[in-house]
Amino acid sequence: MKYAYYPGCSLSSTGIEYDMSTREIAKVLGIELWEIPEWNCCGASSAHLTDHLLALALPARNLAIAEEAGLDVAIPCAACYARSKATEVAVNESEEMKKTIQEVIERKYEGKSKARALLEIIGESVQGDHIKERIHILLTGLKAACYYGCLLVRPASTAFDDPEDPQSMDQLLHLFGAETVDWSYKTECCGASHETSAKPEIGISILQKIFIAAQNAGANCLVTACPLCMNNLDMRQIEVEKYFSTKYNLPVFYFTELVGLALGIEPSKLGLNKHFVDAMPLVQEVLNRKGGEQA
Amino acid sequence: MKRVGVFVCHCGTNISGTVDCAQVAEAAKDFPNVEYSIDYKYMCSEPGQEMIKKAIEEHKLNRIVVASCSPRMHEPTFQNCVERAGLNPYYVEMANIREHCSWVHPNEKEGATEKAIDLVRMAVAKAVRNQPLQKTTIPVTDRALVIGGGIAGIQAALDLANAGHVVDIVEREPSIGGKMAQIDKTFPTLDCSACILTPKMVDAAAHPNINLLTYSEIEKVDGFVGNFDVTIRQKARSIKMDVCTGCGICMEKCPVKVDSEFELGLAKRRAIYTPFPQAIPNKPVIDREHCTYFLRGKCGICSKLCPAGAVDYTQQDELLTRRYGAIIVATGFELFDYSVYGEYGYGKYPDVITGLQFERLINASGPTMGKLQRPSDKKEPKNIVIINCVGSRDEAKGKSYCSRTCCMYSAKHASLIRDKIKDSNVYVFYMDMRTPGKGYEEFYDRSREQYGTQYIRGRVSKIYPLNDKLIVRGEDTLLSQPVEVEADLVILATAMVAQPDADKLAQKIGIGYDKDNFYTEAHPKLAPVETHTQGVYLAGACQGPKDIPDSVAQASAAAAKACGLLSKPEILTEPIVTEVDEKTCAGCGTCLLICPYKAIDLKTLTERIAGEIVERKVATVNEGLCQGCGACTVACRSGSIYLKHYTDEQILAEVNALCL
Amino acid sequence: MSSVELTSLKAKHDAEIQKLTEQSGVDASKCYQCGKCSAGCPVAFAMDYPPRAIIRFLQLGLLDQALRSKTIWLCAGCHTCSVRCPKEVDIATVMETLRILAKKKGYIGDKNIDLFHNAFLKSVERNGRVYEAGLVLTRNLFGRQFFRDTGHGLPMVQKGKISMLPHSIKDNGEVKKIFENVRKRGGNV
Amino acid sequence: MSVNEALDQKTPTENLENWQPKILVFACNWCTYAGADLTGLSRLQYPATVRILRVPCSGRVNPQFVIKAFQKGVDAVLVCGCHPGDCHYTTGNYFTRRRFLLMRRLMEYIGMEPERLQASWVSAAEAQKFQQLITEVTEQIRALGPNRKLRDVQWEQWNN
Repeated sequence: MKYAYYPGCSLSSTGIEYDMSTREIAKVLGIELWEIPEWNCCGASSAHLTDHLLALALPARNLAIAEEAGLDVAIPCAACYARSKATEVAVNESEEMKKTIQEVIERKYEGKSKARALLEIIGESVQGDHIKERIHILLTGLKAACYYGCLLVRPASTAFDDPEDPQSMDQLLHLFGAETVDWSYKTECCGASHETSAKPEIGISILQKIFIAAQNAGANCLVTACPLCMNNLDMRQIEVEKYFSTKYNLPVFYFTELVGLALGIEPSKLGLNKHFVDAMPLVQEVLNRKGGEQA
Repeated sequence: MKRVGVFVCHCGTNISGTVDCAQVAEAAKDFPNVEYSIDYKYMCSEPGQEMIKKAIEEHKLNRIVVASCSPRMHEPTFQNCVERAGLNPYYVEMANIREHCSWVHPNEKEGATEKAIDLVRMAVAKAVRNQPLQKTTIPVTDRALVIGGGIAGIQAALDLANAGHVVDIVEREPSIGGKMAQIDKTFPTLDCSACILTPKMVDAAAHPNINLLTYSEIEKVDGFVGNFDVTIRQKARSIKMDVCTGCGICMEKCPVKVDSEFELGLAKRRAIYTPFPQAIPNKPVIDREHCTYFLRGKCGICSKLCPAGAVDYTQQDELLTRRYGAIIVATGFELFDYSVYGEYGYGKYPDVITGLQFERLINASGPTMGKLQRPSDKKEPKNIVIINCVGSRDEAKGKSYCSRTCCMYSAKHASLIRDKIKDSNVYVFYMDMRTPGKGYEEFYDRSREQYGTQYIRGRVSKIYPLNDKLIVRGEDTLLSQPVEVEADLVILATAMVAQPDADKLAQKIGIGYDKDNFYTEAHPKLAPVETHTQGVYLAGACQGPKDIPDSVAQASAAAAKACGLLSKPEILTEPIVTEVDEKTCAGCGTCLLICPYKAIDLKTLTERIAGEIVERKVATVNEGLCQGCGACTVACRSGSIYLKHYTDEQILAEVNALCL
Repeated sequence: MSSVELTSLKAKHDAEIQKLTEQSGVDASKCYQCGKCSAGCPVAFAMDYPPRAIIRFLQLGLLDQALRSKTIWLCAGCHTCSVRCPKEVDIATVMETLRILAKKKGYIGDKNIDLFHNAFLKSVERNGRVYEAGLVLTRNLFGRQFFRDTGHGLPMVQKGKISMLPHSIKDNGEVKKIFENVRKRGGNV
Repeated sequence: MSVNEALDQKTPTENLENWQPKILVFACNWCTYAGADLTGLSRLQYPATVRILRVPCSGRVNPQFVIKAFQKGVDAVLVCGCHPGDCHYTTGNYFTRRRFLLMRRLMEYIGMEPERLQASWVSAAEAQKFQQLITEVTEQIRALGPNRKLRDVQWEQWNN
């Protein structure tokens, strides 16, 4: 399968390990990623709060380039995905909007190239028996709380998974031998939009609830599909711990990192050493089990 | 010779204020066949009707046109009037110059008068072509069918039986009783539900005029008012009903345990079972889907143990066809499946239960013997949340309507909980409290004042487990603040919905249903228990959400309507039906496919043509079934089927008259 | 507490609210004020009015109150409210539309949030992409929160997560053009 | 004399200014006829251009009636009945809907403005809808002018 690849701004900086791991596992899984040349920022999460048209036009340019190449777009970042999807839907719903957008971006975009979440694409690519041969390490011992975040499966009308209790990431991880916990914060917002902007005090109490819920559910790590969530859960975890004088010690992974680990890719190539909450002890634990439980 | 009389009504000033009635009457004099024309202040009044009768005699009129209000208002009045003057009532034709003219064109006097003249001309043209029609009679079978053995069905059957009519109750479960049998107490009196229901069940079973057909379903309904031929499937019970004594040994010894439908999954039953101890008939049935004997051909314990030898594994479903004069549909409701709500845990949290499950939990004969304990760990709950409108008033995931009963039963649940557990706290999340019933508001007051129930106005957004609690998040909209309750048990007041197969039964009987599959009444105000199919009546929640008092009242109303039908040996039928011109009918059968009432059939004619005897098929109309819609007349390629009183000739005459 | 005179309000704001309804495609009159939105809102605790109340303002014609609220600036856009609304009112989109309108009218409910988004879009217009280090710096300077996040800054650089140079696309003419075209159409960017 | 001249004779141009369309409404007894009654009871006003003809069901309307009406010089025909799914006779209006589409095609085929034949669903409760419907259709037909296509006068001309 070939996709146009839209990494988005975060994946070249704060979310670099998401980018690294995505490219690595794509190679192994036989997914060809063609990075959209000269892609631009999709505007998330500022444009849609400033001007409706700008918010639709910015992602449209990227989609237009992909459409020219005849490809659907694979988007790892949940926020970029949500904004791009909104554009795709708007163009398909209204001829008038399609015309306006084409005039604004001065390119042709007919709404044929679809914005697709990386999680969905990876989930599809591992269906079938062939995947069994590719698994090097079973992720036994991982008890993951899958955190989908708010933007990946909303709005409900266009979502690829259930907005209240999504399962795609859980199923993906089960396939690679990890356990996932049943918890009710899968799609609760982490407040990332406030974290990155200017309201840290709002974020802290939201984050606290998520950490407690994951702990109570018996998880030993969090898994996410969004660089904003990652930043928030990983970078700010220590801050939240300090604020409430407690310890959560919950490493946070991108789902792509765990898939990469299971596929036998070296942890440093996946960027697993770049986390704020040290993920390596848990990774090491999994790797040490390798001897007994190699797939 | 057609002699038409035209009578133009002023309706006080209702018509004459806009339409120049004298001018209309004058213009009518020039219409073909009009012999007499006059205007008058109130045609429907006694002197007005006298005037018509007199004119008929004096001018030998044989067609009457009344230009006045809507025929939906006074057509029967004028039909009776001419009938008294010795004319066929179908010789009357009306021109609606009030609702369709003077009232809608008050500022266009000229236009309105011109229009009134047109309308009278059309009516005259049609009246001239009106044929005398006779109402015919059809016999009525004095036997009623009640479908559904819940409280509505039982009540309707008892009323009919007491009036001297034979009634069959068809109930698909092994016992009659319905949902009311599962309920613990009833609002607003807190009567024990079983204490008031079971005597009625016994009465129904013992009544000489009532036959119970339990574990049976409707297979097919043919026929028409007074003469419905209904095929009933009596499912194989695997028990010889006439031999079984109901001792219950079989049920004690059966090794199979499955979730009890009656206890809503809160307890187990055996594969041979009665749904509940007071079941009527109190004789078991074998659930063949789960019985080891039927699954693997082994076991047979019940058969070995039965002292009466009543177990019969070889029984087959039996089909029974009977003729009924009237049908009362009382199939009740189901509960909304709340597992569509991800925010309420998709039905995965054991301590989130429905209101009906709560009824079983608090019931002295229920799975916990009336001890209120939560399903997960059998602990006594201290903080209980009740959520109203789950599935009701929710266009997104549920039903748009209000289920009418939940506000009240939630208030009842709150009171019952506090009765049982004195130190408990009950929170009810509601959106609007709806208590329009006798004693209902007072009952709600008591639940707050006497039982200390905390009412919070707001819809719950999410329930999630935290340790062994359930966190319930809502907004107190009166406080404008989000609130959380750490609950031990959550009770959902789930919506009342139509039976899952309500539409299929409706299609079998030939009655209408709405977007939510509730059966539609003939008129929401004036014919609330009738259906559009004559002789079929509605009782209880199959027509829409209802509480017990309303269901019982409607059941008695339906029974009264059915009595009215059954107490006469025959009934008159509307003569506006279709008729086939057998000379030209080609017997193609297109009309059979079009007719929504299955009123048309093919019959074989034997004719002598050029000395030879030939057989050919022609369509024939069953006048008892035909409702006079006329759909077939348009579909007929040779124009061989026509609707009386609305023939092509009559309608075309009106069209022609309009354009003169 | 002064009372609100409803009749004149309605006349005054009817047209504007009608326009708002058209822009957002959301009919506030469908709302029956159950509060499910506010109960599920992750930031409701920080808001001056719960989201439900914002919809109520629109129903009554209290447009100014809605536009001057902090709520519309604090909305995180997570769409939990919209997904759960029993009347299918897309509350999140209403918030978005109100915020765009408020900005146009110069009602800035939260200066820091506004500064951040302005700086963000400026960065996009200049570089075609977002330059995160620059963004943090600008925000802190303008927001007078000079030392925020400095604790994270160094490890970020060490881990190769923030580069000190702006990322940009080679020829940013196209993106600049998009901004210009939006402005030509009356966009407030 | 050409057909158009003949028509002009019958409807002289000076009269066209005061010309009012004549619209025939086939109304089913259960929904639309009752809806029109309710329009009157509610005293909602609409132009006096329509004549309502009562039929038991919109499914009773034979395309022949429509053609006849146009031949006789009616300017527009409206077929009205219960909303789909609400037919008093369960399925009658479904047939109407299908027949109407065919008739509309026929109108287009013979070059008649399709606006002259309309179908609408008006329930017994929709007085306002009925009022709006009649007002709108009247406006449309006023703009189109008199029906000249199928009128008998044409046939008369050819027959001569």
